[in-house]
Amino acid sequence: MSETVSPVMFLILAFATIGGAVMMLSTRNVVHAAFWLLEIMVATAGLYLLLSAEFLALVQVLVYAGAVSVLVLFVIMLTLRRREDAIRPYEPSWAGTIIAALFLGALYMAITRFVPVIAEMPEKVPGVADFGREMFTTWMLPFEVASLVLLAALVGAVWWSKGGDGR
Amino acid sequence: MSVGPLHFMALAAVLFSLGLYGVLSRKSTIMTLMCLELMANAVNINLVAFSHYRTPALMTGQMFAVFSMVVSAAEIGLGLALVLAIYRLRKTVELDAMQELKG
Amino acid sequence: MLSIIVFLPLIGVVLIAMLSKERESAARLIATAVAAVDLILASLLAVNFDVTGGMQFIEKFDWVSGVGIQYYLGVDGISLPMVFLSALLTLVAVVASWKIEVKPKAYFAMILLLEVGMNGVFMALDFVLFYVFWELVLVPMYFLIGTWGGPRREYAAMKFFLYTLFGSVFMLVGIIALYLQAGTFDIVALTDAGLSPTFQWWVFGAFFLGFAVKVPVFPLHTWLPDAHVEAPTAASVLLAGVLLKMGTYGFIRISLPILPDAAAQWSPFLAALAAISIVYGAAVAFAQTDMKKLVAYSSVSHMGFVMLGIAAGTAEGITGAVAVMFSHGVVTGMLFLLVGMVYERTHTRVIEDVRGLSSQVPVAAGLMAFASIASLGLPGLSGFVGEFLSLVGAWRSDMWPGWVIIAAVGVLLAAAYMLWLVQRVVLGSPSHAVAEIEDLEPREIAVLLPLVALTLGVGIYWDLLLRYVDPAVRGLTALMGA
Amino acid sequence: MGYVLAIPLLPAAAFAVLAPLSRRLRNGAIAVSVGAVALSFLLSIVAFVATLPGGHEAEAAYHAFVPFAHVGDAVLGAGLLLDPISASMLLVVTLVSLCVQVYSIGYMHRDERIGWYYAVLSLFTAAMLTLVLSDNFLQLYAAWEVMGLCSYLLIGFWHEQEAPRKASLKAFLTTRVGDIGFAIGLLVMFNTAGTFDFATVLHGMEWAPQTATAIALLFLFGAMGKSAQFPLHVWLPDAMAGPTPASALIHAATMVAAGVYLVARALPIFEASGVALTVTLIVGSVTALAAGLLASVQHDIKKVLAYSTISQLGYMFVALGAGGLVAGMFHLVTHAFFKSLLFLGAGVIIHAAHTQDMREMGGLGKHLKVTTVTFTIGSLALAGVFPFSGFWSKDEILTVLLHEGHYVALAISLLAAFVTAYYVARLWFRVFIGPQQTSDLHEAHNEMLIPMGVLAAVTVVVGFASPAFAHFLGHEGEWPALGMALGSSAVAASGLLLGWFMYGRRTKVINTRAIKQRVDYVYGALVNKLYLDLTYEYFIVRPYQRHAAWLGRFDSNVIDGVVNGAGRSWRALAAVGWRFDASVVDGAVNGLGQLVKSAGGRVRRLQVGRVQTYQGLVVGVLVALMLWIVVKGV
Amino acid sequence: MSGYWLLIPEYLLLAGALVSLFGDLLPGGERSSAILGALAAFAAAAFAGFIGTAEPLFGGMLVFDPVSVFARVSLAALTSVYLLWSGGRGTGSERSHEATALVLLSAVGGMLMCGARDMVALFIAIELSTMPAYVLMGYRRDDDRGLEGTLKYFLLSMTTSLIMLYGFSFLFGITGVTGYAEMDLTGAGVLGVLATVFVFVGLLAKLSAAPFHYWAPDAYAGAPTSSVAFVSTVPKIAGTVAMIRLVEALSPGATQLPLLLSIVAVASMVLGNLAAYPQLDLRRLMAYSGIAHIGYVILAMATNTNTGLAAAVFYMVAYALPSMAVVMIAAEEGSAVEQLSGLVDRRPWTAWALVVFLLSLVGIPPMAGFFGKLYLFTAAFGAGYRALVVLAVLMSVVSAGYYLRIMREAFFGERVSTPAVERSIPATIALVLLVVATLGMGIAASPLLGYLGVSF
Repeated sequence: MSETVSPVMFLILAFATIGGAVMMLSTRNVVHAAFWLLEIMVATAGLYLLLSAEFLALVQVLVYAGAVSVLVLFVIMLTLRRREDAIRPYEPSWAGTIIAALFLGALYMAITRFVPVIAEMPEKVPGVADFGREMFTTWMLPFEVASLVLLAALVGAVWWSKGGDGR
Repeated sequence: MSVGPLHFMALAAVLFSLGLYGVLSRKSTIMTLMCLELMANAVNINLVAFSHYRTPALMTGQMFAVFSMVVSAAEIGLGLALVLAIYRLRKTVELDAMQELKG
Repeated sequence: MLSIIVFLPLIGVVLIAMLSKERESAARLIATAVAAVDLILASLLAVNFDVTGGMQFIEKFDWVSGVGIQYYLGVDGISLPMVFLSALLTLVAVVASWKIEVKPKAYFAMILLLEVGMNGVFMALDFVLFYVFWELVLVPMYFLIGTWGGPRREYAAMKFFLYTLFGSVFMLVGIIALYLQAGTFDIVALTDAGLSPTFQWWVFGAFFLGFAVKVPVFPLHTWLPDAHVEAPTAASVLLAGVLLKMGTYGFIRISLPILPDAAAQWSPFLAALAAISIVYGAAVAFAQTDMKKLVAYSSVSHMGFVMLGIAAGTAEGITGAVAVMFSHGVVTGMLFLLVGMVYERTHTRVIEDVRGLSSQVPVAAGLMAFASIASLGLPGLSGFVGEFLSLVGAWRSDMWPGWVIIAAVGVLLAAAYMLWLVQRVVLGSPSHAVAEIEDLEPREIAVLLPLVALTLGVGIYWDLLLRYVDPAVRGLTALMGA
Repeated sequence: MGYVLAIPLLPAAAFAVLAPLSRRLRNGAIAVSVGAVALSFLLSIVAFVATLPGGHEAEAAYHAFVPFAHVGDAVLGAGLLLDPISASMLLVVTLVSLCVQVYSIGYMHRDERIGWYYAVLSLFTAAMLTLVLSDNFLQLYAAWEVMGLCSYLLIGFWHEQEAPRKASLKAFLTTRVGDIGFAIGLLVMFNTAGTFDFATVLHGMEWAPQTATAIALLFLFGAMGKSAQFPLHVWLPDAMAGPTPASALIHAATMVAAGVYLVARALPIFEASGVALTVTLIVGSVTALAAGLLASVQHDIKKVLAYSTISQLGYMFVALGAGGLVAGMFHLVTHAFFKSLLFLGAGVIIHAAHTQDMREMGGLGKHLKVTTVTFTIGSLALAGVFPFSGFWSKDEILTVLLHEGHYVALAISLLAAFVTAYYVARLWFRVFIGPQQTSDLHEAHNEMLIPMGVLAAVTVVVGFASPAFAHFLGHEGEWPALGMALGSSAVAASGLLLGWFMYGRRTKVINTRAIKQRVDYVYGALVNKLYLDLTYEYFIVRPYQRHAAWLGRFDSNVIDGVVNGAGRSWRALAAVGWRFDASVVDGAVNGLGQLVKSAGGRVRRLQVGRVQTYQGLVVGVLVALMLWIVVKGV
Repeated sequence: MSGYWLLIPEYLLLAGALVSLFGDLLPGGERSSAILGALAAFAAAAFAGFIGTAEPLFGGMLVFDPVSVFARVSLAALTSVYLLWSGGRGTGSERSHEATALVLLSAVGGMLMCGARDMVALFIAIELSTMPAYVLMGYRRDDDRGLEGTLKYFLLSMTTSLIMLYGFSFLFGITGVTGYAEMDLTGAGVLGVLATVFVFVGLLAKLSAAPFHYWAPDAYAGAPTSSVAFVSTVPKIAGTVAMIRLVEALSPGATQLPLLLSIVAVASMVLGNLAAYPQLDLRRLMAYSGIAHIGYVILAMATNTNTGLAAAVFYMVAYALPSMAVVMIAAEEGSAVEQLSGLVDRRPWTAWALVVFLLSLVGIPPMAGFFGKLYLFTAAFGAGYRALVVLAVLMSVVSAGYYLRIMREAFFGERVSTPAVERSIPATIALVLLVVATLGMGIAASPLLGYLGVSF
């Protein structure tokens, strides 16, 4: 893996993500949108690879592309009584557009004025093993807490899913 | 042309803004959740890019991104459970149906 | 000693709170006993007081050490009469309301709690402590008006609370500003803080809002008639007798010595407001058809004399202000008690419906006439002492003499509305409402007699009061002059 | 000489005993009260003797002082000052008071609240004695106010009726208008002198003319209220609604003279001012004449006496205004005796005739022998006929005016003397001569007659003390000059003659039924004039009547109207103020509350319930912040 | 690492949470897990207090300075009181093992937030504290209104926390670190300021400060009242501490921060107090009043002085105590204001306790709320925010208006026949503790303030 990022790959992946996002927002079919989201996630994993974050790319594919997208699709299916319900009316929002555009504009101006500091690449590019060591030493606390977050989410999700029988 | 952090930041900004637009405009709860995921994704790209350019050895940004992913996965799970619970009661997931509480 | 006086009623509150539902009537006994002991203690205080000794019976230790808040109590010749007054009127109020039937436990507990606050305000020498007691007073009075009051009691209680709170939060800002400037909450130490005139001007303004609402000074007075009319008799007595004095006491204890330059700058404004209050209160009192409201507005007028003395800033003026405070407490207390007693019997306070008390109930009528005459400032009775001295002080100061003349006209107007009240209520042949009523019972007379005695005593031998007040005021004016 | 303290204290103690027990005691009340004042009288004689042979006023026979207040640098206190002026006043006050109290035993014996009556009389006596014994102006003011209160209580004694209630209030408030002047005068005095003590303020310091003028005029204003001088006199005629003996004591002999006493005491200040003396003179002469004219058109016997009192008080002011301390004081003394005598007599007459309207009286002389004699003595004294006391004191005043060169005042005074004699005659003839209109006439009891006898005796003899009195006060005393005596006697005689001419020589009853509409003085006057000689009528009587009547209307419409109108407009103003208070001042506060409430309602509308709106608002605010930051830079 | 024992309080809470998750196995049913949780939380509070200040853990990620200790102790103690009350409640519809577990988990997150001085740790702790809160707010899963409120809460909260996270990512990108200790924003330019703003928007939204407050009224109004008692108070203490740390860390680079915060403070004070005025539902009213109180807290934060920040924490706790109690009473008596009518006849002691709480919220001495305001206003005034202090005191008068309305209803209202709430000893103890704390925290504030380092 090279230390520099290939412009070509970057452009392709950037196009894939942004294009995917545009498609996701422009399609009227919720199921299609979910698939576009999947596409974005995968393309993002590619970007992670570009940035020499192999482990993260892996996690991205597993968690997002694997778990989350499937979950989203499940819920879509569960909340659609008919197939036609997946087709939604076209929902333009002027306020949303203006706010998002201004947000982007302001942010863009700030980013262009930003002079990034670029650190020297280390001799040996850290690998997954280094990643793991870091995680269980320096990032011990967040790691443990993250498990609690998942626990809390689990408890909550279970609680809500059990609903209905009380009714 | 060499790809620097600014390019990734710009990419992330575009994705974040698109997600934001979706959040502000989509009337389906599920779509909103998906847009939120898009925003989270943008943030992660930002983090990983910074990690690459700024702290390549410590991988701080990657760590951050991992936790961010965990959290957003947990949140999307919780959110979808909530959506399902609401759907059971109201038989709809339209946000515009959620206007009973106000004032 | 002072702490005992302040917190003894709190023990009474606790005792009353622990009474069981069946033994509610014991509440009044506890309250009477506690209030009586407190009065005895306050009297002992007066007996043991060294008139030339400045601040005495000091109790001082750190309370919240980090920010320099102290528990600091003390009395001087200005606060001592006020402490005595509040102890006396509390006892009077308790005994006068023995017959209360609605929730007696809570009622007497509230009166005792009120006493804690009142005594505390007059003793506190630390700003935060002062403010604590100051606000503490609001709560029991709110409940006294709101629970045992007249038909519009909720409105009146709310108005009372919000209005006074409005004023006192500005006082809080003033306290904070002073603290930040001088680094202490110590009221005594602040007297020589050497604050710049501009700063003083602003702080005085903040304190002015706090105190003037309480006094009350025109045009901040409209809570007063509502509160008085709706409040039960005992609450009216304490409200007029003690609570209003807290405002003017604040001016004398805080604004004048700590902010002397600002006091001088504000003096013309205060004088104008005082004169307006005197005449305006008298005018509006004259137009009332409700006895209680008349007395309430008369308070606005009388408190104007206090403000006049304060605005004057001279020794005579301030002494007069304190004397009016004391006398107004006693005399107006008496008037409210009598109006209340008449109301209990006739169930009306409308002046037109109550006529000819003197034929039917001579004792009540005589006392009412006495109180009215004391209120209009007849020499030989206590009302004259203060009004005269504050006029003397005002004339001696460099305020515009026109205000003094207007205030002197206010004396005439006081005679007008008071005697007109007497003429319509006390004199004449008995009206329908008065025809069958009974005269005062011994308990009621016993409640009023000490007030009568004080009115006469102070009115004839001024030094009974002034021996305490005058040396303290001299000290005060010395501070202001410096 | 500590017994001096007992002189005011005895009646005060009587009040303290009687006030709470007034319902229980009747005869006891009389005994306590009369006993107290009798003792006071005896002590006053002792005190008077102790001051003999008198001397200058600054040299006190006895002076005691007890401080009752320390304020700043000043020491205020109560003092007893026994000097010739106060000693003579003591005698007058206690004697008249004793006579009135004894007289009241008979006059008031049927009244239920006689105990209260005596209590107030005692308080009044105590206050008046305190006033005359004062050694400082503050104490004097205090006693002055207490007397005002007693006056209020006694005027309104029969408060079940409307008129006494109104009159009492009016009296108190009108005198209090004057008192404001007095009080402000005290403020000015204290501001300059730092004390109220006579010793300092009268004799111990030099007054700047402006300050002296201010104080003197303010004091004069107070005195005008108390002594019912024009234009603050309106309360006194109304005050006749009270019991007659009380009127005799308070509204004739003593309290109303307190104003004169005040000016007499403060005369050094007046003299330091100069202007104030002139004003006093003017006020006195205007009052003397105007009130005399008013007296001559009244039909109510007590009102005639009331206006007469005003007029005589005016005389005293004239005397003081001319600097004649002795003359003023002496007239005060003589007037106290003969005017109280007249009032007491009037009380008997009213009791007997069951009316106060002179037109319904007549022919009383045959039945009320003692009363007639004493009343006649009083009338002659009032008219200024030799050798009764009024002659001497009036002559002294006229002499002073002549000496000091106040010719206008002298002329007015002589005119007033003429008018006085005229209305005295009018009164006397109408009451005692003529056909009897009331049956069942009987003389009063002895307890009423004896005091009258005493007062009559004093009235007869006291005039001869004129030079002695002057000596006693430390001034040169002389017998009146013969010319002046003759002149004044002539004036008095002509006045009496005119009175006789108009009212005395009639043999027929005048048309009383037609005159029953008492209000219309003009009509009454017109009817009266039918019996008169035409010439006389056109040149003297008619203008006189017209002027007097006009003055009567002016007095009742304008001056009294101003007083009453002030009351009414004050009431209206008060009502406006009350509305203002309730709507504007209070409304502003309540409006603020409403404002908060409506603002609250408006704010909560932001909470629309739609989540995307919320998000839009949140992000919108964020974007605005971002733009601001980006545009502004760091 | 050697310092793990410093986390014993968190372990205790966690243990409590895990035990109650398996609470079915405990004797005594649902009540027991709550009581057990209360005991665990109490032990946690005691331990946290016992441990006191200590050296930071995890390379500065977690600190144990006085502010942290104070916040941790009060947070755990409040959790304990809440669980005690919840365990003693008569009605159990909103109490179950899961709820207890979630409360305890949220408390763990809150306690970690108090110590966190690292963006990653803070972020994850915030999420741990918030996520159970979502579930608690939507705890009645058969109540669609409750779920609607929860959804709004959830969506708004996620949006803002993503914005915050975005801000974190920029901060990291600019400085290259995640710990505050080495974080230096000076010279970071516009992006640094924007990142700061992002972070604060997220935190302010969590604290329901205007104009980022929109979720709070709706979510509270739909939620079970008992959940509101917890969610509206305990997490806010943690949020306040988190925020003051960020203010300390970020203000050197973001000069506009004081201005931003004072704008938010003004908006919150004004909007919260005005909008609370017409409310008839206690939960909604307390939501708005919470917005208002956060406004005061943010005013103190804007000072960015040690005293001001400490005063902010002190005030937050002084607010949380009575606020929790008021909502608890509302949970017992009914959430509409008018349901409090006749409380004084029905339950006089509760009514008088309510007076203490409400007056503390108004800021009447000697209650804690007054002292909180005193220190807070002094700090703000001293830092030059004079006009804002005047506005704040005026707004506290307005707040008295609506608090008194509650009092009026409880004392002077027409008596309504509400079924008497079953009294339980634990719930009574909980209320008594809150009364004592509300009174005592003001009167005996000296040691606390000394501890926090408040001095002017």
